[in-house]
Amino acid sequence: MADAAHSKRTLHRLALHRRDSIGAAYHVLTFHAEQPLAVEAGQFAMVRGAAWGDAPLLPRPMSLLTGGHRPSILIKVVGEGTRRMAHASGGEPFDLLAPLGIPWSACPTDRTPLLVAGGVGVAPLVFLARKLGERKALSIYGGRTADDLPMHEELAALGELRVATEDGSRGTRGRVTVALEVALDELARAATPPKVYCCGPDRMMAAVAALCATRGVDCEVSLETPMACGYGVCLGCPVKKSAGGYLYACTEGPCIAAERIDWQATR
Amino acid sequence: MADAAHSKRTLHRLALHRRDSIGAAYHVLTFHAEQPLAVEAGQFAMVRGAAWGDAPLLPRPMSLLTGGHRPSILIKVVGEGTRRMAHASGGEPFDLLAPLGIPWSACPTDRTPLLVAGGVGVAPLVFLARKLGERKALSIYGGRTADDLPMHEELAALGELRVATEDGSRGTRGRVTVALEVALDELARAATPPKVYCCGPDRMMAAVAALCATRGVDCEVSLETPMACGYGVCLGCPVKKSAGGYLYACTEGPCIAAERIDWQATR
Amino acid sequence: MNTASPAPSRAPIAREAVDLTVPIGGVTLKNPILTASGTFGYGLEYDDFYDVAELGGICSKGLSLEPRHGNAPERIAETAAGMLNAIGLANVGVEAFCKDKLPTLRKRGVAVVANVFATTVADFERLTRRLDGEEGITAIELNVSCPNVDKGGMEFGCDPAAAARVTEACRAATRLPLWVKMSPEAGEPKKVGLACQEAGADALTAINTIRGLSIDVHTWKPRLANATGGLSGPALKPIAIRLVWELSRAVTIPIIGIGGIARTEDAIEFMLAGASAVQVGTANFADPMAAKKVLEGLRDYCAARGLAARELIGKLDYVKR
Amino acid sequence: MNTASPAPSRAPIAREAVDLTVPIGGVTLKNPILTASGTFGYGLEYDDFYDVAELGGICSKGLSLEPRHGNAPERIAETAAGMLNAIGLANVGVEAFCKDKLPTLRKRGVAVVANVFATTVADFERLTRRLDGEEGITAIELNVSCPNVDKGGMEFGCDPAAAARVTEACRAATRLPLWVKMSPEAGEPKKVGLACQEAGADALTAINTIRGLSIDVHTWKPRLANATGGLSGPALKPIAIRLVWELSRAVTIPIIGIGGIARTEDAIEFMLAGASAVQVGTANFADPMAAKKVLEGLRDYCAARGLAARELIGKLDYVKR
Ligand SMILES: Cc1cc2nc3c(=O)[nH]c(=O)nc-3n(C[C@H](O)[C@H](O)[C@H](O)COP(=O)(O)OP(=O)(O)OC[C@H]3O[C@@H](n4cnc5c(N)ncnc54)[C@H](O)[C@@H]3O)c2cc1C
Ligand SMILES: Cc1cc2nc3c(=O)[nH]c(=O)nc-3n(C[C@H](O)[C@H](O)[C@H](O)COP(=O)(O)OP(=O)(O)OC[C@H]3O[C@@H](n4cnc5c(N)ncnc54)[C@H](O)[C@@H]3O)c2cc1C
Ligand SMILES: Cc1cc2nc3c(=O)[nH]c(=O)nc-3n(C[C@H](O)[C@H](O)[C@H](O)COP(=O)(O)O)c2cc1C
Ligand SMILES: Cc1cc2nc3c(=O)[nH]c(=O)nc-3n(C[C@H](O)[C@H](O)[C@H](O)COP(=O)(O)O)c2cc1C
Ligand code: FES
Ligand code: FES
Repeated sequence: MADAAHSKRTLHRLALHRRDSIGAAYHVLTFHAEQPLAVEAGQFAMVRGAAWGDAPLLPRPMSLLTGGHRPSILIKVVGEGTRRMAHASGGEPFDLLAPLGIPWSACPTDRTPLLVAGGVGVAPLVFLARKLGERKALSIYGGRTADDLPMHEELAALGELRVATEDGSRGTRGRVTVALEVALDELARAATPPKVYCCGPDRMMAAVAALCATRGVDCEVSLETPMACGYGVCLGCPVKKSAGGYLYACTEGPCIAAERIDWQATR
Repeated sequence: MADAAHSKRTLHRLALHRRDSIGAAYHVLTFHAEQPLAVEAGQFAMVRGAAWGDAPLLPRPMSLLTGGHRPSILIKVVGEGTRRMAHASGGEPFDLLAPLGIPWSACPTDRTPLLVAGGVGVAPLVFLARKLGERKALSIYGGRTADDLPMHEELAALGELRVATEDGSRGTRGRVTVALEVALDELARAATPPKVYCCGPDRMMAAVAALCATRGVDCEVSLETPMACGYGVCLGCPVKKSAGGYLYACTEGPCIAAERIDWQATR
Repeated sequence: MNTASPAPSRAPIAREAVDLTVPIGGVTLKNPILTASGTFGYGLEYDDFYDVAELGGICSKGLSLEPRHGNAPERIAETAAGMLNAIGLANVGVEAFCKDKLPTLRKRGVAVVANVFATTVADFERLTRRLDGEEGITAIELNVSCPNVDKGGMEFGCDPAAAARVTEACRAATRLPLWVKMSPEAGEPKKVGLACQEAGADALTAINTIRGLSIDVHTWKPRLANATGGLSGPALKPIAIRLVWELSRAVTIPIIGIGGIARTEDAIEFMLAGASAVQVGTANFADPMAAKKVLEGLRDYCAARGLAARELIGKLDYVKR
Repeated sequence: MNTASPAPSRAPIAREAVDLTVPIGGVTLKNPILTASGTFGYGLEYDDFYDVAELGGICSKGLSLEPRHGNAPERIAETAAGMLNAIGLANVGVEAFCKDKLPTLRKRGVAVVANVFATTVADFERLTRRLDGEEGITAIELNVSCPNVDKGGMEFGCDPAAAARVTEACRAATRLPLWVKMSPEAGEPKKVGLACQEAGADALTAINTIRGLSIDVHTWKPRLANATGGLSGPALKPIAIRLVWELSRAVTIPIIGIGGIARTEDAIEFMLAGASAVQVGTANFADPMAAKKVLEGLRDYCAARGLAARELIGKLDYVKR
């Protein structure tokens, strides 16, 4: 899939086609693109309302849920930028700088794709599950409560879904790592060993990365750090490398082998 | 009318009820008020979108076109604040600090009200014409072109209207002062001498004030200056007095006897 | 990558039970939320809105010995998340203040901070002496940092020795608490603060505005008649918080923080950085209730965490790595 | 009350006929729109967007003798109409720049300004000497005003004598034009500018960022790992324009204006205030095409008024009353 990473990055002025709320905190924003947007699963866009004026100043990095004529993003309201997105109405113009970053690497045919999502981190994984199509991914999806599982229906429709919530309000009670251990145990006996794709809160990704490392399982994560530019010029998005020094999440990520990251440093 | 100036000033959070465009540059914004807004003709509101965030920072002074359950304003797009207002959609929340300022003084029964408006300055005069009701004001309305006469139909419906445009595209060609001279000549023979109420660009108000002074005609104007607070605390809205020193447009105006102003100083 | 742990807190308490009092150089304010000089008139314009006595205090418009007309218009211009002002210290003069404003304020029972301005050390001293005799003044705030006057404004506030001279002279003229208002344009703000402390200041107020210039590209003229004006509002906030932090670690007297405070969170940021109290300025323009809302939000914040307001002061959790 | 007369203009001319060239201390730039150091990478990240050779020039990320990793995350935080950054001058080092970046930039044909940073005068000199031999460098910009490093940053830029020492040492090391980047935190910016001019600077760049602090009120920690960071973006613009105006009246060498430029009007404001050229910084983040858009808008502005770009420089219409 990585070939499409060479698609020309462009600032697209797109009108909001529709906004669908999922509970109070989550929204899917779907845009209208005359020219189809060539994006790969795992890539992101820098998104900003064209009428925002001087504040909020910076665009917000958002994983793409779809590309094509109807590019879309899933947002969770956490601050001013996402609050504005959550109030946008149809027709409102947005600027999307896309496609950005390194997509998920392809899953070799001799591997079983295993998707591990946390909360809003589900977005790039839904895209991936759609791409996997016939291969029917096994997904593990965790959240604090049942309300923190936007798009769990989509994931379920695309393969097998196992849910874990911290309060037990849906699926098994506890963290995704518990469900992941079970899945890894099962797959240990399978012909095709798993390859894990993971996106969620840092603490979750660190735990998943650690578990996969112990089990000798390939693990790729999608990094989330604050970003100013999204295309490699501000140096605002460093992530500590296991080899020392920093890599930049916007150009060397967001999708990256978990082993390259120094998870101790992600506080 | 001035008694209502003692209505309690309050910051009202009102939803936009509807927005009506008049040509490209003018819009009437009508709000929905559960509690009726007690305002007098000539008073204004400080208006700000409740979701504007940190920029634009300050509210914008706007003459009220109506009060009651459907307070409304007429805006001309000149900058960022009015641009946002011109894009607002129904339901959008606005903060209106109102009622503010000194309203038009009452027109004694032994006087003929004569309204002189320029462009967007028509707003407080339409309000006044409505209040005058049966007394059927004579209005003179000027603009650069026929496109700069929003609400000319309303004025016409409320009394006699004479229009002057600089390019002659509607009514007589030239400035309002020419039409005003004619009207003053006519009224010089009438039983009830005129009282002029004027709102428009500074240069127009200065010319109208000068003409009225020469003719010994009472003239009241509605001042427009940049304002930060609108209620007398920032001292940002000084207007030079003919007696020397400054008065503050938000608390000593906006409606004020023309003779109190040093028109030389309004550059 | 931010999974940082939340700040210390205890079991929630009732809103009414929250202790909001803060000690500022000899006096105890009922709460840390004041309003800033020049943005709140003389405190008498708020009867329609709320009882200003609910606040920790109010700072008067800058008072001079004689009344001042102020600068020609335009005096204000908006900028990105901020505004420039060059009011030129228009004010009724100290006599009219004492005669016409103070008696009413006394009746209201609000803590009044008299903000004063002069072009000479002697006049600063005279002003202070004049106010010293008046009942109902909680503190005198020396504005040695006004950017909008030709003479005597920022010069005092940018030079440690000059700031100390003003403070010393006023110190001798009153037993009222003296607050000195810092200029963000001083090259060495910590030295200015220390000099004021040594000269007898009871607290530092930080910050006044920073001079800016805005130009109309259609007319090629400045948007203010005075050309430059002081920048205030949210745009300034991070700079102000940084200065409060620096000052609070340099001096031992309390700091009163100002600059772009519009919401409770802003006030808390200043307090964590080291401010014992804060002043709400430009935010009063868009919302006359702003200071009261900041106060009520602070009460909520403290109640939810079981904290007294003064437990926030200087609690920024930072160790240099 | 604003019915001010419009600025001087002649009959409109064709866009292609507009003379956008501006002379900056010995060199003539094809137009006055550059990009700011640290906000444009090494100029090689824009192939997808536009040909950077259309610009008046680009400033490299700040280069040091040795490569630098930079500060720990978080390095950036948004504030009202601005952002704080504490990148810590992460860069590939001057050798890698000359070896890996410069050859490609030379092929592009863009005017390259090498922005350099060091912690000692001797290292500033070494850097300058190293770059002096390289083809394809239009000027060297001395960053004596970086707020985000422990040593050697702003100290040089806040003290006239220290700034002069750096300039003098570098002057002796190169015949390339030397631009010195001013700190807005200097107590006496005009003195710093004059000292640099006397020490041989060909131009002054103004301004670098101002230090700010932003605190997370949930965790009580600074939002940046370095605690403070430099404030950039529109919030800063009025301060930057005021400093350009002050500097341009104090020195005779050209000024290059920076600070919050996002639109053509912003660039024009700086030029009217006295800037001979400008740099677009933070605006590149939201829109990689920002500098080009500013340039095209400037061409339109000049075409509509029949003006050459250099006719805008210092034309602020202001007489002190
Ligand atoms: C490559 C990438 C892909 C992302 N994809 C998505 C997505 O699909 N859906 C989605 O909702 N969000 C996604 N994010 C996170 C999103 O960018 C932030 O939540 C957003 O920028 C917050 O903006 P705001 O203005 O609402 O909040 P702000 O006011 O900027 O911040 C509010 C709070 O959120 C925290 N925050 C800011 N940025 C981030 C971040 N990048 N990660 C975690 N916390 C942050 C701040 O520290 C602060 O506490 C992604 C981030 C990256 C880097
Ligand atoms: C008492 C009062 C009543 C008003 N009533 C109305 C009204 O009914 N309808 C209406 O459209 N406008 C009215 N105005 C003017 C209106 O307040 C301004 O046009 C508005 O604030 C501009 O905001 P902006 O953000 O769009 O423009 P800005 O970006 O703030 O400014 C754009 C341009 O407009 C100029 N400008 C700013 N404020 C004023 C002003 N007060 N008068 C003239 N020029 C200004 C600026 O100098 C600048 O050149 C009134 C003003 C006052 C004081
Ligand atoms: C319109 C206006 C007038 C001001 N007048 C004074 C003054 O008279 N004396 C003074 O010490 N500060 C004055 N200030 C500065 C404020 O008290 C405050 O220090 C500054 O505005 C920063 O706070 P803010 O961003 O909350 O407004 C004034 C500010 C404004 C905006
Ligand atoms: C992320 C970032 C990195 C920067 N790095 C440098 C640098 O390496 N050297 C330098 O002289 N200035 C640096 N600056 C300062 C800018 O060049 C510029 O002076 C400042 O940001 C103000 O302009 P702006 O508001 O247009 O961004 C940096 C600014 C930002 C935002
Ligand atoms: S976000 Fe700017 S370099 Fe990564
Ligand atoms: S607008 Fe603030 S005093 Fe008039």
